[in-house]
Amino acid sequence: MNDDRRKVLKGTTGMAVMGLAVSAGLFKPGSAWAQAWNKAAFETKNVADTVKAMGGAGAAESKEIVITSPDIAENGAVVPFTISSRLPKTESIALLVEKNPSALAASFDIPAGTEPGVTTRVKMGQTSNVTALVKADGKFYYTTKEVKVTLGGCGG
Amino acid sequence: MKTKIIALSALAALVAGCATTPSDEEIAARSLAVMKAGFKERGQAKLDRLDQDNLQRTCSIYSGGNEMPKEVAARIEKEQLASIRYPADGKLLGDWKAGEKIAQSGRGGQYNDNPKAPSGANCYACHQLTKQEVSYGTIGPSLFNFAKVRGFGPDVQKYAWNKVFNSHAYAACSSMPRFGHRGILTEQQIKDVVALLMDPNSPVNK
Amino acid sequence: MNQTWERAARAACAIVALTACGASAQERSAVEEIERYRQALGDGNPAELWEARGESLWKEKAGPKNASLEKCDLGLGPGVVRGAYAQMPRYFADSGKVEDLESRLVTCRSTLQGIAPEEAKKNPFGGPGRKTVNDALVAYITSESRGIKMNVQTSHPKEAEAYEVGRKIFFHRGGPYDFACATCHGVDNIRIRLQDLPNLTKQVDAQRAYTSWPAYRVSQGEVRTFQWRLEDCFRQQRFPHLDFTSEASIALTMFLAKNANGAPFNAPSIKR
Amino acid sequence: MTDPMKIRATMSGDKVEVKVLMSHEMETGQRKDSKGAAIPAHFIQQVTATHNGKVVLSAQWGPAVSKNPFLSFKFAGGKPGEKVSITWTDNKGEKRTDEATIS
Repeated sequence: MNDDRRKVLKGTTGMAVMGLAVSAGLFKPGSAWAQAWNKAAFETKNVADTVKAMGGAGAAESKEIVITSPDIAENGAVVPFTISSRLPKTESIALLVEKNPSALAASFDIPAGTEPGVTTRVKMGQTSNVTALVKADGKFYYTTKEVKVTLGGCGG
Repeated sequence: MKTKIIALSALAALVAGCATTPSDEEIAARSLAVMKAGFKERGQAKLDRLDQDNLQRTCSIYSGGNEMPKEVAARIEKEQLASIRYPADGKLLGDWKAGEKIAQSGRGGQYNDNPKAPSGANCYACHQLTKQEVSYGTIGPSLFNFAKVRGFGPDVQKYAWNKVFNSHAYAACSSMPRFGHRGILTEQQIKDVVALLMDPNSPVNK
Repeated sequence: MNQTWERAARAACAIVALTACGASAQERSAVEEIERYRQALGDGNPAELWEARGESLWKEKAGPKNASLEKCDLGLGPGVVRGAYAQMPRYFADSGKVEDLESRLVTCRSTLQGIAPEEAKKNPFGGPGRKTVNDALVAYITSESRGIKMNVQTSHPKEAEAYEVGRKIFFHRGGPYDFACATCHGVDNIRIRLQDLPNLTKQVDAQRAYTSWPAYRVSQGEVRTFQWRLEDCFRQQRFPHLDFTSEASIALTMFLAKNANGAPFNAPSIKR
Repeated sequence: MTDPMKIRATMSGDKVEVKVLMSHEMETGQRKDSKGAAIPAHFIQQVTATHNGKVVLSAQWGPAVSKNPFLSFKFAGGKPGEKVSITWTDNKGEKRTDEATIS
């Protein structure tokens, strides 16, 4: 499963796209705070496209990224995640939910001096793979896990 | 009318704060009056839902640590067994796939439910049925391998039908709704649920 | 910490993958994972947003009389909030009634602020885009009983009567499905789907359940009060609609609250 | 009218641990109301945390972030008594800033 994903992610190079994104002012290289909301990235449907929209050229799987979350969420409206990166020079951390209408849920820029780890909560429409995407030293890395979403209750 | 008088006298006694504690009947009458005043009709749920039939009344009395005498239980089971009706065509088994959908659905009977839409049986709320569904309750026993354990023959089919139709026929004051007796499920729906339990191809028996 | 997580995650994955393995193992892992989910939500409960808003509403002047609620007597004297909820419901001499927190707030908003009771009772529970005074005040006042032991009394005859009436309501089977509160909440160690059902007739369960309401419900994104909890239980019980702050709701609350006596109150909490 | 955030900033070793709760609907734009009409999207898009005028975290969010969002992170260089300030901006242009003292 991971091998396939890797192919998908690595198979598309996005240098041209990155150039476009930079010229459009969506992401300013070297700036810790991107001024404009990256609309294009929040409209992507899968990880590979998100990487492109964020100006990357594919991403490599990394064991240095850790997703801490329950494997089963009692309710998809609130699923807690902690994402931390041990990659040197971590610049940003993003959280993607593959089966959501838009894959990208949230993206965090990590300035120097801030620990490369964030905790937040996102909605999941259904059981899905969740990917943590990290930009470190100019390159993109990711790790993926599945989170199951259950339904409960009396009234069905 | 009589109830009302008892309720009022109980109330008067309580308000006066006199030493005699109200009897259980007085409290019961007072409670019913309080309930009737405290609930409002909404959607399909009318106030008559607070009124109890004999079974409900008896089961309420023998609860909360008040043990039911054996002869009362035997009488209830006999009465409830007698209430069970069977399909005119004599066939007790429908489509297990339709039964699985009914078993998953908890809709029906609530004031916010559409009274015209079919009700579910919500079997999974209380029972394990298949290996595929991990979100199941434990209010009732596991029904996994229901027929594989008990047999696929006509006697077990009839037992399954009776249980779904009126579970009190075998266990007085069971927690399970009387799906047939109270008209929660249609005859065809009961057939489908019975098929879910009885069909050799149903995931229940895998 | 991380190691524990990873180990548990690996174990759970292995079990879920092996569908052929025993039911009990599979079920345990699902329940354990749900427990982990709940723990992860414990830190950072959005109910705090309601508590903060409630505190402001308690102190702000409002209503035709342009008065705050700071003189409201919740049973421990005018204006005393700390610990008040742990002793409610209780009998109030000024209204001559047993009142729970939510009905008492209607009384105070009416007597102190001049808001008509019918108005104060209207739409008590929040929804998408609609925040209510009741939800916020309840979140604030209950939070001020956090850590205080439940101590509900039935020394006044009306309190004793409310308890007994509440008990009857709890065991009253009715409606098309023959359900009583006791059907789901009178038995040990059962669950509906994956939700554990407390046996509210048993002290330890009643304590754990009662002291965890109100709660922020993540499924609804709202703080839900105890009146809401009862109303929604009766809906699922296929009963008619329980009237907000009705005598029936207060009597049932009295029964459940007193059964929780002795346990430290610990809410608003966070639930699925 | 927006409600204040709940911000907690506490020393955790030599770092400052920041925990934030925000009051926001985080409406996805995908839901329908009881009459079947689409409820328009309404969600926080950007969050910035600053300490002594320096950005210590900035975030871009989509509508998938849960209602009444929670966020937690740690940064170095803060001392008790100093202030941490958080600002959010949503897709309707609403903006809110609150601050907390490090303890």
